[in-house]
Amino acid sequence: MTTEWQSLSLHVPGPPVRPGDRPDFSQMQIPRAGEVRRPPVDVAASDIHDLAYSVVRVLNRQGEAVGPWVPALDVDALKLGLRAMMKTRAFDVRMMMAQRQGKTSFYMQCTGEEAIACGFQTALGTGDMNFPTYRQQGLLIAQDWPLVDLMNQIFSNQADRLRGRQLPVLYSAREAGFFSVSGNLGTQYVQAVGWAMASAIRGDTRVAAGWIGEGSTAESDFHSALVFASVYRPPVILNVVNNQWAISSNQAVAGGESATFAARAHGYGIPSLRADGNDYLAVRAVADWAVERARRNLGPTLIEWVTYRVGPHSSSDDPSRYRPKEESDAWPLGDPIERLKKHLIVLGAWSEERHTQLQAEIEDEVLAAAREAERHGTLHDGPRPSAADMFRGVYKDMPRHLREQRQEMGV
Amino acid sequence: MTTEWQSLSLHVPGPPVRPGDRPDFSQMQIPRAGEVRRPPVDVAASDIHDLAYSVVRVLNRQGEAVGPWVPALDVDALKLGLRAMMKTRAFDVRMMMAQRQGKTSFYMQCTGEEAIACGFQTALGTGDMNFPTYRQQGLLIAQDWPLVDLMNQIFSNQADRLRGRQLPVLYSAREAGFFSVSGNLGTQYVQAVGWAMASAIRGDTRVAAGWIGEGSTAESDFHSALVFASVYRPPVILNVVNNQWAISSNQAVAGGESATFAARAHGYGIPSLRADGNDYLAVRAVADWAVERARRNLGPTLIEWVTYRVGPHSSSDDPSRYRPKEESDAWPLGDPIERLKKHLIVLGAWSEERHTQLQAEIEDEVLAAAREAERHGTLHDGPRPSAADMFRGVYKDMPRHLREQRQEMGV
Amino acid sequence: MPRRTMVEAIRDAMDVMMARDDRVVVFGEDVGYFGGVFRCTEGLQRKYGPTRCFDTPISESGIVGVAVGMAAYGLRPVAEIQFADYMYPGYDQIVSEAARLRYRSAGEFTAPIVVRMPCGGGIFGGQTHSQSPEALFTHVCGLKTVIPSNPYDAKGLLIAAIEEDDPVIFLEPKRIYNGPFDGHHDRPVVPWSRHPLSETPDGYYTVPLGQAALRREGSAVTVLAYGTMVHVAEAAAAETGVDAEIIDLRTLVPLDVDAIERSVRKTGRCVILHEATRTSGFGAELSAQVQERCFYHLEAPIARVTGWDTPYPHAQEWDYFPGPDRVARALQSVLEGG
Amino acid sequence: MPRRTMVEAIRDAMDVMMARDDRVVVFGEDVGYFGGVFRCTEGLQRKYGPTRCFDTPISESGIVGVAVGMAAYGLRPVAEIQFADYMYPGYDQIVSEAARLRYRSAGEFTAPIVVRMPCGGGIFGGQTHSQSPEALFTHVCGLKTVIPSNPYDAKGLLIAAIEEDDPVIFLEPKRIYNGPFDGHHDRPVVPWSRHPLSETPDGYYTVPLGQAALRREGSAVTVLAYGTMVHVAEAAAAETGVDAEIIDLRTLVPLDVDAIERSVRKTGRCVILHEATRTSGFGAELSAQVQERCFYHLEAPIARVTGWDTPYPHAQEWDYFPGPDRVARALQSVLEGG
Ligand SMILES: Cc1ncc(C[n+]2csc(CCOP(=O)(O)OP(=O)(O)O)c2C)c(N)n1
Ligand SMILES: Cc1ncc(C[n+]2csc(CCOP(=O)(O)OP(=O)(O)O)c2C)c(N)n1
Ligand SMILES: [Mg+2]
Ligand SMILES: [Mg+2]
Repeated sequence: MTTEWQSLSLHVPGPPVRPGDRPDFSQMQIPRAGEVRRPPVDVAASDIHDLAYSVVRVLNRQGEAVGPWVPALDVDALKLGLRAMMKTRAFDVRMMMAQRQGKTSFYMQCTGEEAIACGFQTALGTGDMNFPTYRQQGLLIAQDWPLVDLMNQIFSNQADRLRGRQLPVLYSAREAGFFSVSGNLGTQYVQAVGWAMASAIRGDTRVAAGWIGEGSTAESDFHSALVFASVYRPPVILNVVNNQWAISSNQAVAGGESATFAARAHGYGIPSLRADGNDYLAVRAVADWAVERARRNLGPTLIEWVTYRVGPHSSSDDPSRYRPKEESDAWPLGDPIERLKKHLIVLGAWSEERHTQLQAEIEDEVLAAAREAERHGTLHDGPRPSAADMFRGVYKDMPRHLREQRQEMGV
Repeated sequence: MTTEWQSLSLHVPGPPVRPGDRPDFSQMQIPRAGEVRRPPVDVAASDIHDLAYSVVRVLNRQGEAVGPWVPALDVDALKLGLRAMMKTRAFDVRMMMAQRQGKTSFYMQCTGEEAIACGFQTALGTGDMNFPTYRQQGLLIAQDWPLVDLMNQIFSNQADRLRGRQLPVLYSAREAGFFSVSGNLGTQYVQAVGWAMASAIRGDTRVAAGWIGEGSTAESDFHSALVFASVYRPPVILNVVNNQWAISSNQAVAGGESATFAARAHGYGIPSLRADGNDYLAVRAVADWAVERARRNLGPTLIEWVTYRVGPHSSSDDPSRYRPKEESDAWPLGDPIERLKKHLIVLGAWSEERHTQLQAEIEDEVLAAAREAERHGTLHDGPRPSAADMFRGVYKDMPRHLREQRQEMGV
Repeated sequence: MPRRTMVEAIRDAMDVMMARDDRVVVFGEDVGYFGGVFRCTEGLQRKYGPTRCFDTPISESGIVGVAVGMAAYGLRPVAEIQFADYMYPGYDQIVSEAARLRYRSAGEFTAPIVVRMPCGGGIFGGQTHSQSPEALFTHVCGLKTVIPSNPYDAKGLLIAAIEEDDPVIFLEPKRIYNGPFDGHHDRPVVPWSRHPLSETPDGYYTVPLGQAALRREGSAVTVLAYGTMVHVAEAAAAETGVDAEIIDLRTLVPLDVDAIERSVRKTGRCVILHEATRTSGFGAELSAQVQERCFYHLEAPIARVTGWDTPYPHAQEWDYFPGPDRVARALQSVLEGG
Repeated sequence: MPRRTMVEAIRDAMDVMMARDDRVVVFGEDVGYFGGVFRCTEGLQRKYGPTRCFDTPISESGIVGVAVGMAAYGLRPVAEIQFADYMYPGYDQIVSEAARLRYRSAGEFTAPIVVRMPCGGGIFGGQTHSQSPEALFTHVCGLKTVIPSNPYDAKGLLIAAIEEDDPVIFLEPKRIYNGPFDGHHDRPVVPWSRHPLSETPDGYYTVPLGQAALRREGSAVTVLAYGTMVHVAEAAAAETGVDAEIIDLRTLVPLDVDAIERSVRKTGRCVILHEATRTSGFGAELSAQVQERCFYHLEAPIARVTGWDTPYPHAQEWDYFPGPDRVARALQSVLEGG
């Protein structure tokens, strides 16, 4: 009976273009800034399904903040945001350079995505906990976490708070509400849900935020997280950073061709939104909305941040092998720093001169931090964590077999 | 800043009622038979989101087949369906008894759910492959697969085609398009997708069907399956049997409180439907629709079958510990056998007398099969697979260490 | 002293700890209202409420994943995996996350979780209700792996595990949940109440992790065993009359190498027992360590009596299970060696 | 004869098999257009089209899961896990499904898949790009586990693995992808082209699974090694002048016990090497088997030189790695024993 049918064939998705082709974002549907409605925080998930197929945007092309999502931020707050993003970018530039100079083995930038982490962090309070990926350094920098501390970790030097044990950029900073980053994709998304469940069990007021890349939503733990969030409704914000690429794989390979990542939440009855991740004001507004939901015991929210990974995946990667070099310039949502800068200028609170000056200040600050960090050593140079450190912290107390091994090693 | 907020609390879902309470299905929204539209098979997933929150039904209370989903089945086909369901039920009764008599260690019935597997199987063709759970014996019985063969496996006797190696009811029957059932929940859902991908890669015309319980949709592999199905659009039908219970856990514990299981497909861009699993005609019609989609290279379909697990989870379970005894009778979608019987009577093609007679015939057939199977032995009695069988089939050719172990054992 | 079955002892350990420490939460599939398919959590939800003891979705990765998050928050989660055979979807969270969190964060975050799981065969559970995956945990640094053989230990070890600041895998040999089992499946079932180690004090006490117990003194051969196999070893020794010294390891990592070394130096011979498949089973590690530490005292090859390198079969359960006859044969042949 | 790096040899094996057998399909994360993060599949998509070689979503459980389904259909999937450290989400599909399918269906269905994964350290990859999880596979019956140490073997073994009717775990020591490595990280990198075993014939040939290779004849001590550690062993033997016999196991399961037995009976001494953490590592199984099979020939305790029981650290990579100095010390001490 099956012979009457035509041969089947496999659909293998990919990006619309490859190196040598002209960048193509024609498939992206981007509403104008201010166009998307702002529902009340206690809205039913099913009443905002459309928002998973749209993009919340605040800053328009003219640099004005428009529509219902404009956050109540004064000029000082905006300047802090600009500063945080610029610092993040300068930090990335310096650390990529350090990697090329052999001061560390590995580095990962977040260039083009700065608004998301920098903006989101300002919506959180003391005691809240992020479960970040390797591309959320902005969460720390927006809090003015000491750059030297991050650099020490990147250089795996003697002052590295992680004692040289962990890959560069996989930071841990408990005081900053920054959970130890795992090298395994997706695993922490469900841990964020568990942390939030614990907060609810204890009658606390603190909330958690999970972070994942669009590529990693394919991992099992994305589903585990959504299932548990759906069932127990804990105070958690589930962030999906859709920067279009997962190493060489376009978001289509993660399912982005068939639906948005925000829409994944629908089947779990979790309210979700899609937002312009290159728009600092939209980030803050949407983050505020989701954090308020969590805080008011209204349960989880999933946010897809639409953005673009401007740099290589990591210092080991060369994106010109798999995407057009010009793709980044063609990205329709622009650059988050440029957009906020323009807004501040439109507000009359900023100028090209002050921007240039701030840029120089920040570069100095970053350079000074790098110099200080280097004094504690770099990966192959200068003081470094001891071999004995390697044996510590596997368990709270070192068990006999590790003591024996340490002796065997003679340290 | 967090002190201004009230204490959070954890939402812990459960069933609306427990033993001693009155059964309550008031939350269930059930449209009338015939009410739900039948879209064309090439409909866009996004155009049938509403169907994931409804229930496709054909047989009304009067036993009439109504609406756009009435399948083109003649009276003989309906009688075969009735027969298959009755045989499945009689088989279950006999095997539960055999378990109580110690002829096997374990048994699992599908009582109340017969229409789903029995109806679905008739929509498939030769060479198609089911990846069933332990509760899809109807797929085999609807094909007139020899009952003795199933019983031999249940009794782990000498004629057991699985050589005593596998737990009872975890059948394997390649010729019947019935993939070896795993004891691990969910794992085979993604294998069904892989099988279907292979069929598409090879330009074949065969399709696959995955099966999973609503409780098991929480497992990782449910997500893996949907991701791969979304990305490569292979010819696969993804069945979710929502029988309201997963051992003692109500479907709410799997997320059923927040959305339907059919809605899970939305975030993956996979068309999905919800259908009355106790309505043989609805099952066949919806299965036909999904199989045609697959066959026409239109990709995957997810179907949630709404039904009720009438019996205990397995022979090891006692549902009176966690749900009201009367809940089964209160189930609003009725009994699939009774409903099809009534329809045939309404059509003038059946009668109480012929039903009673058929019931008796079937019981005789099942009893005869059981007698024959018992001649090949039962778990603790009579001939059984040899100890040497235990060492075979771990690998295609027995490696040296297994040969040595077999010798060590002296077999 | 009150007598308890393993199930009762395990339940009591959780009860005691839930009462003492409100950070202790208990969850897993069917663990809440129903009390678990083996009844180990029966009554805990009623007593402590549904936010302290609850059902979870059927997602082992989720169960362990949320446990890690809760532990990082400051709770003491005790998660149940319904059967050890179903731990694999949660294995990544155990290995990559729970086991490494303290190390990779240099102690900023820790994962003091207990993951309980019934293990082992003997109940005609076939290949997916009978596994003993302990070696998959002992290879993972950062985990402690515990497996009790009797109610007294079960309660004391579980309390100690819940108090541990590192993640603990707590394996419960299901065949001895309701009575000791020496492998003579054809003999009448014996209840725990007749076994001295069913005496378990009420309230709080611990059996420290990392300490083996001497179950039988002897001078001819050392038997290393754990879980159900301790009882099989005792039966084999009694039936053969071999003067065996039986060590119940109780904790596999960290291992009580002193106890092992002391005994093997005395007896000069060693038989290692487990139910798990042989190749790369924990018996391999025991054998390697015994010969590394006691080489010059060994008079005969160390023998391993284990499950075969096949999945746990259904009909051939008793052909697979390393019962007292196989142990007896090994004792005898190790005595003849040298 | 053409010379190839490991990467080239592995790629060539897939190329040869894709050309010979159109049931062979190759997939994994970044494997399609890009050709894999280590370039092992470069050019295959261009040559065989996107339905024969393609990118997958980042889902190791999905990758192995669909591979099992495809194999059951009749294809010969070769799946890449980007790093062995990331195999854990796919472990359930490997252990519970691929490894047991033939057994539980009594041969009705089989899972002839190859799961390739880069393993081992030496590239400053830290704890999640350096692991050697071979023991987690060798404990699982139904799997074959292979790990080549040079281009000639890599190509021949991979072709044999693709032709195998049982699932094969194919571990690729990433540190030797582009050149042999003897552990002297402070010396200049050597290219494969200078190593005799980089000579790999074009086209089809196999190195049968289950056969070890003698890398160096000797009479004083047997060294059992695989992967990168074969090169470390050679360096240690050369530098100490110890008359070591070095056996490259190549396949861990099924193990070539004949080769091991023959050598240890001759030398009476044995040193076992691996990069993985020690406790319950594959070295434990080797040690157990050597003492079971060669007890009366052993003149000194068997020694294990392995990674420490810690996660693979970043800064302390060379403190962790069992380099030639540690191997040399073990050789010396085993020679002094007895
Ligand atoms: C479990 C696991 N599988 C694979 C990898 C290798 N890997 C590291 S980053 C990456 C891509 C992730 O892409 P995405 O989630 O989109 O995040 P992005 O890098 O774009 O921020 C991959 C495949 C990993 N780290 N962990
Ligand atoms: C991975 C895994 N976890 C747990 C189990 C134990 N278990 C067997 S059946 C079952 C309930 C499944 O419920 P559901 O998916 O709704 O299917 P149903 O039994 O209702 O048909 C559980 C938890 C298992 N077999 N496999
Ligand atoms: Mg990305
Ligand atoms: Mg169910």
